[in-house]
Amino acid sequence: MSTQTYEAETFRKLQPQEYLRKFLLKEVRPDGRELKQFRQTTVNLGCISTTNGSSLVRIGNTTVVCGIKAEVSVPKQTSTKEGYLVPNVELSPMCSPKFKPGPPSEHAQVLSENINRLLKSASILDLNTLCIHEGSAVWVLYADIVCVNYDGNVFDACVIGLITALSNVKLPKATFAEEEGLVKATEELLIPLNLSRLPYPATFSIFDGQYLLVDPTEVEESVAHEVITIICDEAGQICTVWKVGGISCTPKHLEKCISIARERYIEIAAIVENEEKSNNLI
Amino acid sequence: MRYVTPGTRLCFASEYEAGPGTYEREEYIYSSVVGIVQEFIPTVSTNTGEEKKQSKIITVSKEKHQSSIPDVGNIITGKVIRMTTREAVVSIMVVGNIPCKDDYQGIIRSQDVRATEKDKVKIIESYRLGDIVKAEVISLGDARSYYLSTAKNEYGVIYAQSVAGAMMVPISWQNMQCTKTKAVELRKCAKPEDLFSKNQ
Amino acid sequence: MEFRSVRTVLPGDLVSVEASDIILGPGLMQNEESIICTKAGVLMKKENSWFIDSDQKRYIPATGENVVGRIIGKVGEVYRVDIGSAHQALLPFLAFENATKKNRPALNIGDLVYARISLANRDIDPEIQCTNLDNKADGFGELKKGFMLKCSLRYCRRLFSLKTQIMESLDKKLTQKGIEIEVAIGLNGRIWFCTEKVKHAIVFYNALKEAETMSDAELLEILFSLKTQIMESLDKKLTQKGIEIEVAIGLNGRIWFCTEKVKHAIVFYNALKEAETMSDAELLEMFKNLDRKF
Amino acid sequence: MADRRRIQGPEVSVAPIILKSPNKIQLLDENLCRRNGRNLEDIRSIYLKTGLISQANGSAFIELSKTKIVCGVYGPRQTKIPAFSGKGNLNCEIKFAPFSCPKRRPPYRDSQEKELSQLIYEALTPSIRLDLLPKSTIDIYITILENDGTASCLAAAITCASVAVADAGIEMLDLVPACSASYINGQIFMDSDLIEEKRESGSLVLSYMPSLKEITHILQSGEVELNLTSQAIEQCTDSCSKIYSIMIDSLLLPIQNMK
Amino acid sequence: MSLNRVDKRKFTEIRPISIEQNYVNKDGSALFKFGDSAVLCSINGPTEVKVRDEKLDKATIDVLFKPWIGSPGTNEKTHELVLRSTLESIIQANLHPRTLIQVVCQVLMDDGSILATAINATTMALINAGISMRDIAVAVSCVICKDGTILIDPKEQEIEENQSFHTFAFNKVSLNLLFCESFGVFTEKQYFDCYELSKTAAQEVINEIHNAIKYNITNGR
Repeated sequence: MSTQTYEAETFRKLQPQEYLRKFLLKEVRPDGRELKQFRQTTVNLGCISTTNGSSLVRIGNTTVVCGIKAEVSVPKQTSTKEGYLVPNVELSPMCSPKFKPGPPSEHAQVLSENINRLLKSASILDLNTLCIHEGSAVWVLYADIVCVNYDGNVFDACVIGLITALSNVKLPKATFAEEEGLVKATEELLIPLNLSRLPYPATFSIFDGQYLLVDPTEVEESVAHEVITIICDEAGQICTVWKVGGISCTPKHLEKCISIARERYIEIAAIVENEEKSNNLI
Repeated sequence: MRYVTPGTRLCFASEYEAGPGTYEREEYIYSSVVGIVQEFIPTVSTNTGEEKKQSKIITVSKEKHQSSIPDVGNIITGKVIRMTTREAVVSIMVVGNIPCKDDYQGIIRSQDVRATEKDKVKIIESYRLGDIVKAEVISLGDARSYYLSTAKNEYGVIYAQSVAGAMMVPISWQNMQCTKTKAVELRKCAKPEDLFSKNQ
Repeated sequence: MEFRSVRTVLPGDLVSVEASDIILGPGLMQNEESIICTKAGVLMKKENSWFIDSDQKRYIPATGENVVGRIIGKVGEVYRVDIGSAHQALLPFLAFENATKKNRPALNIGDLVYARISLANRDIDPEIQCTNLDNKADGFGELKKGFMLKCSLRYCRRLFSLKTQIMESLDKKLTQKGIEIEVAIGLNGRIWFCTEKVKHAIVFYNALKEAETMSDAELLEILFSLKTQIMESLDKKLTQKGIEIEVAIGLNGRIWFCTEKVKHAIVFYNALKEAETMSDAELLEMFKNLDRKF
Repeated sequence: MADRRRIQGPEVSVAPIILKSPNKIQLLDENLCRRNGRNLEDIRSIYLKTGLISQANGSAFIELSKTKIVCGVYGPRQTKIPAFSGKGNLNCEIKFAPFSCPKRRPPYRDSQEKELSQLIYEALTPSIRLDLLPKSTIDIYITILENDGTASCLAAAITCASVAVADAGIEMLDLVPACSASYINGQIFMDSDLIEEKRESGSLVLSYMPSLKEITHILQSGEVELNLTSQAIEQCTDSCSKIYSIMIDSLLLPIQNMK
Repeated sequence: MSLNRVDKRKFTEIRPISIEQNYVNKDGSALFKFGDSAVLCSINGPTEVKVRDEKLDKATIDVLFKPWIGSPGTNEKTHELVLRSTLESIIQANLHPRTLIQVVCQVLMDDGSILATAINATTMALINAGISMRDIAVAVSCVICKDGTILIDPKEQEIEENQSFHTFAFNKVSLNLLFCESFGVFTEKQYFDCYELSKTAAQEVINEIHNAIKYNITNGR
């Protein structure tokens, strides 16, 4: 590294906002992207063999792994056919110096909660399809999302990870043996889930009340607190709008975000489709 | 160029002296970092003109940069994060010119603010919260903090915001002026000359 | 010319001002060309001076203001003093009249002081001193005995501005009756007072509490005529009947009282208990009629 | 009590009973070849890469066929320990991803994780020059994404962490490769996977500094004859030397390619 | 407009608002009610802050959200984040560096639209505490029913059977969007319809707040 980059690094460390502002004045971002450019996104399906479905998602440096494991439990008395889908986001101290060991931070809790709300309100998976034997046994799908590298926009990575891992899930054929009260399952995993829609997200930050930054990195997130996330589905319908911090967001901004989110949907869908094709060939 | 990793045996200890990035164990010198092997003969200026025999020094230049940690004699850059009438607490952000990944804590005691009239120093007339200061590490300090000093011309505040929120420029060694309101505020300024002037 | 109220405002409201050389007081902020209210309250105006008359309970120190504080610790050469602000204030040992390294007042934890804020800066803990600008005591210093009462900042400011009037009439009316009262008004929402007899203190305390919601004129009225009379009458009525009662009110939620006869104590106890749920006005009324119960 | 800081699932859930095909898996075929074609003394092929975690000071990723481990090193940074120390402090924490094992692991820290953390700490401490880092802490965080054999996982985690420490530019005496062996029916299976591990009567994990020829840590468990142990130690040190060259490559190749 | 909501309200009508100040003995407090949904908010501060949470250029804002029944979980944590980030953009936190402004929201009764109720309660409590603010925040919720009807300020009963649920918070001065939380399945047009209707309803909330302040000033405190 030359001394030049040291100086830039020092400047960034001491004056993070000024640093970002200097780049944005030239319509470019610290990592060389344009304002409305997403980072390179890759999806890797079925990478963890101890799961029923898994996916590794990278957006630039940000990396998450989502693994889904199926277990068996008793349904609720109020809804005897419904299974469970339990999302959980882990932000370990390994993925960023921001996180400390111990119970989930507020950040991790909010990520889990928003993912749970998305799953429920957009009814992505009909929980009745997880029934093994009405009133006695249903599938529980634990969707654990582990963040490996936190470089901003982890929510997008988590949602893409979860949706693609869900579509990667294969359940065994299971039968409920009534006399023993046990569930027996075949060794082969055959049955895919039937997902009602495949929503994908796009996240934006607004900096200085004027610059709309698509897919913010950690450096950008730390100084641009106004955040907008839009999640759309394949039919162009919206599943989530989430916007916090700041007062500079106008309906015009929102319209622009929605249209970018739709373009992004097509982009992600293509990436996932490619991966699914190559995955099926193996 | 010879690239090495920690534990690579470099040479006999009798041939060279172990420099930075290496260590001596039994009769050998080993590398202790990932980097490139370098050797040099130190030049020593002798007043008498006598030839002094110097052994060659072997070093390994670091290719992976360790997050810097402050040491006595280092010049650091940091932000004033807390003040009392007796001392200013500084979050050390950059050591030399390498940023720390995680900040270290240092304090400037009132007697270390400047070299003259030490008993008349008022912390509040030397620094303000949020000021960026350049200072020297004078000791490893106590359990919590390194002890820092700005008692040299080139040390002190290098970047500050005025009460009005605008940038300030130094006009003497103890005054800075707001670029917006032209109001003068008291600071122990560093002799101007550094990276910020280039970046502005 | 006095300040006159313009209208009720909310945070974020814009104030349109034509003049260019304006003076902005508390609750107003200039943002480029416009003036923004940052508090809810009544917008007040006098010529080119504007401010918002609002209320709050949390004290924000300002240089030169008088405060009542409580010593909560000693660190090095300073006392740490709780003045109700976000940060504890520092009171140097030498910030008293005629204090030297050898001869300085010895204050203990829990003692009250009346002091002046000598340094208030957002970067550093506030500093206070017990002298005026000429290094004279001028009423500042330790507050011995007495009571401290907490109230809203706005009320303290009002009392403080009426200080001279209050003191004058207090002096006039009370000294005639042989009652002495010392008062220190802190702008930090704390009032300290001390009287010779505890019962006078109670009446004064109640009067102060009740007066909080009144206008200035009413306030003066209640403080000096009505209440002293009540106190007097209470005194008169009870002593006529040969009943003596001593009361001490602790701000820690405990009240102590002593009467000669046990049955009087019971009556007083019941009266106090009953009064707990009453409004201030009712409370005073009850005390007025206390004698009848005996 | 249910953890209110996570999304609530059902109170209890169990893995279904898997109906297995009746024929027992053979660990060795007639040529003494193991299930995946390697010999008894062979270790699985290793994929090792540095610099995966951009937020960390140093990081590494290791893959031994199915086993996948990531390690991030933070520091040296200001220690949180309130006493003055002239020597650096090392902190290791290992975590299994909830989906990393055949049975789901709840995301809380369990006793096995604590034990493994301590073992890694013991294996790495002799190799790091902590005396150069007063008042500082080095934090090593390891996540196991997929676990295919616990002893081999521990060995891989040590190897991975050692490379990550070197990647962080921290001064060390030597890199520490580690290797495991299982004793099954009086034979030594090097670097055994999960299915082999289930049949073992004991195991050995060895951490070694090849350049200094010093062992930093050795963990022997189960019942085994003495001569078999010394043979296992020998085989493990040999394997460690092989792993050592992979570690060196993973550190140097990215630099050499850059130039 | 037909009157077929459970409580005979119009579709775009908010429930009656009730505001009480100085409800508990803190630096500031307020009780805000949307019909039966009631949130009590109390403010403490600016007060001393733990060194760990200290911010050198502004006050630290800490929000606690306590649910009606049970102990707080991830849902409440999310509400806390929403409240905090909303407050951070309107409170003049830079006036009180190195201090803590603590906000505690206690749900006294939950009959739907509870987050909106909490945001409004917090606004009132901050005003009551005399915390300097650039602006104030007001919030309104709405649902889109299966048949596409938009119901403003829904009761719990109305939230259960819906296509999507939205909460909007606006600032008073420009009625710009401070916060939005929309979950479900809806179209872009439906979203902006909700946006506009909520904005209109937010104006009514502002009027109520204004009246409450006026009443308080004229009738003593």
